[in-house]
Amino acid sequence: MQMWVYVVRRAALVIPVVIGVMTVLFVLISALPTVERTCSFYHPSGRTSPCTTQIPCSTDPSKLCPNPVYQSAVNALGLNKPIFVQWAIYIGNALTFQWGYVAQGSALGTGETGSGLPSLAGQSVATVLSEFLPYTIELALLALLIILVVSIPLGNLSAVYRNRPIDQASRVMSFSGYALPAFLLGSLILAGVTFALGGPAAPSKICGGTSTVFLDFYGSWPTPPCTPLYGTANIGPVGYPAWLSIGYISTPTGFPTVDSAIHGQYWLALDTLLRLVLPALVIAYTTIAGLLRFVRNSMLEVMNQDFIRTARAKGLPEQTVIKKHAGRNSLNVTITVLGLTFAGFITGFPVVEIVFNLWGVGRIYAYSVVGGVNDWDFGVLFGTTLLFTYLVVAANIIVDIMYAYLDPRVRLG
Amino acid sequence: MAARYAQYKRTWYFLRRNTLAMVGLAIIILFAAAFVYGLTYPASSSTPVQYCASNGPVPVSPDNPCYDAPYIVCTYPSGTVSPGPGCYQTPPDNPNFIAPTFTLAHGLGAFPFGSLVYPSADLSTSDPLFYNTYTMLEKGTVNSVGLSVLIVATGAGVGLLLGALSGYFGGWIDEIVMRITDIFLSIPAILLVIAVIIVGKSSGLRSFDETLVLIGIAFVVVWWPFYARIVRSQSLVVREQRYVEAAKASGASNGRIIVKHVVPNSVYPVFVQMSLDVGTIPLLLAAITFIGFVLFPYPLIPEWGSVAAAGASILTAVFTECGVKGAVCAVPWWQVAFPGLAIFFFSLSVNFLADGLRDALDPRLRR
Amino acid sequence: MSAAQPISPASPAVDTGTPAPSPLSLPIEAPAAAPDLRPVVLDVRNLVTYFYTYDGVVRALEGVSFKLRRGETLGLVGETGCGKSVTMFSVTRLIPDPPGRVVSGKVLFRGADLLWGLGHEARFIPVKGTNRVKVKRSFRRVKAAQARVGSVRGAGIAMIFQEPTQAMNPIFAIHDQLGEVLLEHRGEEVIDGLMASTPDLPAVRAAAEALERSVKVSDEAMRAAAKAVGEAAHLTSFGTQAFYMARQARTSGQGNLATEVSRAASRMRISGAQASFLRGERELRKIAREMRSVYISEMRRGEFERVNRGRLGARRLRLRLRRIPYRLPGIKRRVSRPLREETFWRAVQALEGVQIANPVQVARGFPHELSGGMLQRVMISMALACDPEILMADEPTTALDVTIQAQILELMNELRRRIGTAILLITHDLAVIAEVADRVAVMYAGQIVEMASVHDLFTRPLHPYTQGLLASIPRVDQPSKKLESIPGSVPNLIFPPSGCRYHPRCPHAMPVCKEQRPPMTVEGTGHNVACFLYNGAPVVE
Amino acid sequence: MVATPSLTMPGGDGSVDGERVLLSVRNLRKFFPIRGGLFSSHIGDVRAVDGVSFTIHEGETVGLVGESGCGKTTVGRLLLRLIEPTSGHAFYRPTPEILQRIEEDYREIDLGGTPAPGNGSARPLSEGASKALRDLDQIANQYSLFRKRRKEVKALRGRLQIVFQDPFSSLEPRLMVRDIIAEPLDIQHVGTRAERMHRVDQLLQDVGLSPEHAWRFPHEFSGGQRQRIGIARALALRPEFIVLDEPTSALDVSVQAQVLNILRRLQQEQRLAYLFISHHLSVIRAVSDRVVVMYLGRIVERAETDELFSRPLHPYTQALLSAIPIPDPLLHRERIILSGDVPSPADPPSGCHFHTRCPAVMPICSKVSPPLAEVRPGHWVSCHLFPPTVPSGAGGAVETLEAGPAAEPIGEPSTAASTSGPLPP
Repeated sequence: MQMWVYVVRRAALVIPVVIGVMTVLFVLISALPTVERTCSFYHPSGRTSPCTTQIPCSTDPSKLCPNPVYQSAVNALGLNKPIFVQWAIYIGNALTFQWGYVAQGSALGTGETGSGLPSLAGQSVATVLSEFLPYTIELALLALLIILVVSIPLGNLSAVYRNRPIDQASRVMSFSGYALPAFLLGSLILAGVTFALGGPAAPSKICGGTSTVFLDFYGSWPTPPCTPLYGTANIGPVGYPAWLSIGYISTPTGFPTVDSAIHGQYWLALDTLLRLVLPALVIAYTTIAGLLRFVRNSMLEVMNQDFIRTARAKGLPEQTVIKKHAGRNSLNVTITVLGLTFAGFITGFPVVEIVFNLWGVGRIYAYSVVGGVNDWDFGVLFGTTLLFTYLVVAANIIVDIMYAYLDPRVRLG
Repeated sequence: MAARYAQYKRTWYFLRRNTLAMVGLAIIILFAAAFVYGLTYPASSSTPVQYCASNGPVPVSPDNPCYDAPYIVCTYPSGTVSPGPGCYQTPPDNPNFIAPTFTLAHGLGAFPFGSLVYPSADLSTSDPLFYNTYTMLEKGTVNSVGLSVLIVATGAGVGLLLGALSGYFGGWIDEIVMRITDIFLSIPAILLVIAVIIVGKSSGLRSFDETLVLIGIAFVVVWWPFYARIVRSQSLVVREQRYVEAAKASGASNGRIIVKHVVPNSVYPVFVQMSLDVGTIPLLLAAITFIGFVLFPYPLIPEWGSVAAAGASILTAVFTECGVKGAVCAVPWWQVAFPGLAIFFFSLSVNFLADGLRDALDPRLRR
Repeated sequence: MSAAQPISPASPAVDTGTPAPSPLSLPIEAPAAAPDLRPVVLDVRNLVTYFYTYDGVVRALEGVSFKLRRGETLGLVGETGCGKSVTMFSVTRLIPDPPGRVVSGKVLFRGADLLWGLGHEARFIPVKGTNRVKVKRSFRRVKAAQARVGSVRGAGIAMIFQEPTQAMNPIFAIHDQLGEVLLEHRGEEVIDGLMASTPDLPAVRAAAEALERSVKVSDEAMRAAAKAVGEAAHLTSFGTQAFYMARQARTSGQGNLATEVSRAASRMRISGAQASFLRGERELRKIAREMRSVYISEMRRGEFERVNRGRLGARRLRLRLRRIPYRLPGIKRRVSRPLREETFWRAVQALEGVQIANPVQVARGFPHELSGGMLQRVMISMALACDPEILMADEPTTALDVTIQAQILELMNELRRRIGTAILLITHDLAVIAEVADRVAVMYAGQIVEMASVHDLFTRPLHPYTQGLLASIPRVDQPSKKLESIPGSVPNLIFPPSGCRYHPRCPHAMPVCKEQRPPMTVEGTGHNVACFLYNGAPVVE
Repeated sequence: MVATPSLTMPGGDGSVDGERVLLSVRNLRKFFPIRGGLFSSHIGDVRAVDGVSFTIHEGETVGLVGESGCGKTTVGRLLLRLIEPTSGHAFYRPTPEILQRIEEDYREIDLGGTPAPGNGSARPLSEGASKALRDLDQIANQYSLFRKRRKEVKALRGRLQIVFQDPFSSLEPRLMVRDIIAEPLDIQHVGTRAERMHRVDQLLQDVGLSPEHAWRFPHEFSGGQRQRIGIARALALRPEFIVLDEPTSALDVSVQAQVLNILRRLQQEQRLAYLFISHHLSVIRAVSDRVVVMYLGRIVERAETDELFSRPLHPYTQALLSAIPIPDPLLHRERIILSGDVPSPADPPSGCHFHTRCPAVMPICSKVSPPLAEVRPGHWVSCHLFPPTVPSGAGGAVETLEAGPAAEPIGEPSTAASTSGPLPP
């Protein structure tokens, strides 16, 4: 079977999965009370939310609601049509990124997130997420890099030097990674670094001034006095995170470091990148934990195979036997497992972004579920869930293709 | 039977040679003991209960001595006094309040100790509930461990059934089940759990017990696909075995083969996975609470995850406060430390044991 | 010996366990009557290998001794679990360790003892109350020993295995797996040949035209012409390449062959970077070779040459560091192209050697695309790539169909005639032995019970076990309705029978068989047997 | 290409004396679909078993021999309905007159040239043929194993049993021997538990093991003993027919003899019929009364054992015989070495499947697939070298010759042309 056939088929397999995911979400959504649905999934004007005034309508949706906004919402979502029509409508919306709008009542809507984030009420969920996605992607890429660089060599080593100190060390590492909650690890590292550099109150090492060491690691952006862009309010349209009240620059790519570099603010770029290192480490640590044992065990399995014996019998040096013959074979397993754990990997983002006070999709998600019943923002909530699912699916496709590339049995299968 | 016994002995032999597994086993036994003892505590109910000066329940009331015990007031060098989370002082008007000069004995709850405060996860609520460490740990053990075990058992049951069916029959059944697992596996766990719980809550299930049920349902929904996958791969192997064919040749029905051959052969890996997951669930609960989602209604019923998460968020708050204003204030680290350690050790021990089991049961991995 | 006794060379129990002083341990050799003058290439002296398992110590090999002379084929035959394969893997230190361990013995190859330093590698601690023995290995020493023995594998002692489909790495192409052997053991010569090649294009062009003309004539003509092309290019492998290009041209029937060939020749020029890369590669091979000779001299002189090892290691390290830039993916591919092509065509040549009809396709293919028979041919070509002194074949035809088996056996016979390496053929099939081997050693429960020339063994089998074995073979060439069989089954080697290990199944068992182990005695020229029924002179060195 | 050699043949071989026919396998086919391409559509078939016909009588041993991938194992599993056939019948205990009817029907069908099931019609159905078809169908409903309902099958399971090759994967490692052997009895609810246990002991003794072995686990036994346990399990329901699927291939020679002798003893005691599947011609010769040689899913030769081994006719059989190494260094024979590998059954060669490796290949071989015809009494060969000469009592053979081309459409319509024309693409 040619490669492209394989790729196309693998991609085709995604369709049912994606549809299925949407269906699951649809089932959940349609279990919501009517008003919650209308608040966040349909927004006629794009500015004001129908919910705040129309709560009474929710008490019994069947009764014709006087409010035209509410009524039009019901029509637009097809709430008065048979269920499968509603389903079709939802699928359509989900595929076309019409994921609803930030509700006014929610924390995001009122801007009571305590993070300087202005009220996003009425903004389209997709837009908000798209603005924050690049931050998360940067973090993810860094974390993935760390994961691959650490887990594969370490796993192989601990298989080769089985039950010797290095194996034990990696074992302890992986278990502690399993057992340490990400938020705990994060706060500990944060606290540790802070105190190592002179405690929370000590002045910043990077830019001095009133900023503190703690703030050098806390948050996506340096605090105002350090920002070379400070005061340059006349640059470009809104795009550079406006809620950091430090002026405006254009963001061609949306990726903070890249943009800063583009604007020639290399120091800012570096600073932004440095702020990603600790969180990336935290995420990587927890993911590596899951990966390490698999790598080791698969390596052990491969080392028992006949062809390893053959390689030795051919008189190849042990290094070649391990690196080439065993390593390449166990790499397949590693990649597959990485694909499987990707969902878990992504799940780590909300927590870490909260701990380190980073901008990103995860943090927005956290804000959408914060607080009590009336603070929830269903649009953002389900929108983020969709987004993350898309990411996972995409990752799995990539993994499978890589696998096929690495293993001729699959490629030519 | 002697031979069967010998098999167990063999497994036990390999397990015993694995130091980490033994350590894990020991800790687990401790937790089990704590669990059993914790059951003797009054069942958690929706009526506000607090554990403050004593280990026994005391009704909440404004005139209760340690009602306003929390850590709300902050002193700054300037001498100005302003409220802010994470800093504390001894309120002069409260004789019962013991300043948290912390000793190990306190931490272990060796005697009543009112001021180690574990606030409600919901920081917005003005009147948090207080536990001393000891109580928190006891009730935490009951709730966390009990919940995890229940969830995992259910999930494993569902997965075992579906996995065996799909693996054994293959064909379209397999296709369907596997696609469904794909779907559920590609939705990140925490997000799905929260979605389910939120839907449940917004349709009115908000009491403590209802929440527990909701959590259970949510996690089972998330968890069964893993088991289905495992069991399926196992039963794919078993299905090809000659002895299954022999059973067919003498007229065994599919049901019989599944019950007698497929399921028993899938039990070990499932068991290993279960023990891993039991350790994972408190972590997820913690994460959920940490990002600010109010899992349990007020009053907070101690569950390691939520307590630790609440503590951690206070920790961060303290850092920002002190960091920015350069205030002199101690860090209420114990609010994270104890529940965190509980989670850590529980999960760690469980993992040790599970890994030891895997090695002992899988001849390839034996040392 | 009582099974409860802990088995370890350290403990006194060994003296009963490993038969150091017992007559059996004396090496076997044909008596002076008809001395076999061919030099001995492999001399195995009372090899003892145990497996330290949960259930106890499996005494897999108990004092196995034999000699292998140049150019002869020694058949090692016996039932499953008699230790044929264990013998082979013990000799080359390839038994899985843990649980297996060569406990004692000597394996002399090129005057070097492959098992040197065995005593220091591990300590044996019997577990009280069980018949388990705990083995504490010295990781460093085991690694060193592996490296030493590794230096004779492949080039000195080559091996082919039972399951060709599992013995090949599934994710690398055939030419890759075959080429790496060539590079490992013949690297310098390959690279020299490559760097010496300076194609003078006019000559190549002329030869290529000749080749184009020959395409219509015949295969032989094509070969000759292609050879000429190779000479013109000063690179034999280029001749092979040209030949297959010509074949391609003939089948497709189009394309102007001459220009293609000369274009290929012009592409052969080696750029400066490539040249320096090749020099570095060559240096690495050279160091590897010297390292091997150091190992061998270690085993010969019986002492650890720390100095030389260190010197070579340092050199290699420096070289590796200098060559880091070449490791970068993009660069590496470009720089190593000539070497890769060279090895590919060398691999093709090697495949031609084992009569594979379409070597180019096979070389490009992956293991799972080839049939078992084809893979076994590839394995053989891999084993013989750098003509080893000894070829060990572990059940080379068991996994194959009858007709394919016939092909492989034919091939092995043919190669044997051509190359004349000594072959140790391990099989459970006496018929195969009868077809291929010169001498036979019959093994039972980890010991050699009879050793004779093929003719003697089949005409005059002495040991009851051999007799039973021969009687129980169903013959396709004569109708036999009632089959003979040996009662009982192979003993459990954790608790091997006392005395002669065959006595529980032996029809002629005598009381003495229970008590003591029969010594190896000489019964006629080169015919030795270990059985109390015969009282010839004990075998002497 | 052409799937079907002539369907016509006397039940089993004319030479069989009054033994009752136990199983008459007719034109058995099993195609495994190959899926591939973008939408994993059905792009071809692995013709594992392609029109195989033979007969098994009570208390006899039929040897089924061939190289790996020739479909011999598939035949065995088909007969036990472990997998369902694509087409064909296996008539169970047909009475002589029924057998007669079957004969005539098939002859009619041959002449009428109906399409074999699953293939497009090449010619309009002749009157007689259609009638015969109907009659055959009716008989099949009553006698064919493959038409049995589930209930009947379960009842029948006891009568037909199987012993597998691999003595290690054929016994459930978790169960004790007594449970393994008693399993068929449990399934069929035979007797009380005590009776079953008693039966187990008795079975163990039958296969030369002792009752205390019942309390052990499989991993405590050697290969030979495991194989005996397998046999005991097969015997548990008192079968009359056992498929022996390479029962000794995994065993040592010294033990193999033990197992074979046990099998023979049991056959004499219990009047069992065996289908002995193996790739060891020598073993086949030792045990079987009649031998069927298969190559790529088709029967190439079929005869009495001694006849076959003393006078092998088909080039493949000859090559097979000469390829077997003989444990006798003195004996030096001229051996036929076949070139190349067995072609994949996914796309078998056109015409005679063997022509790619055949030393005596003729032009016709690659075009027409030779019919299986009786060239000597009871000696059936499918090869163009041997035009059937013997006008045997059952005149099937002669008609076969004529019916050869006529029978082409049965296989595939396309090759009807190919018989006279060029190679089909």
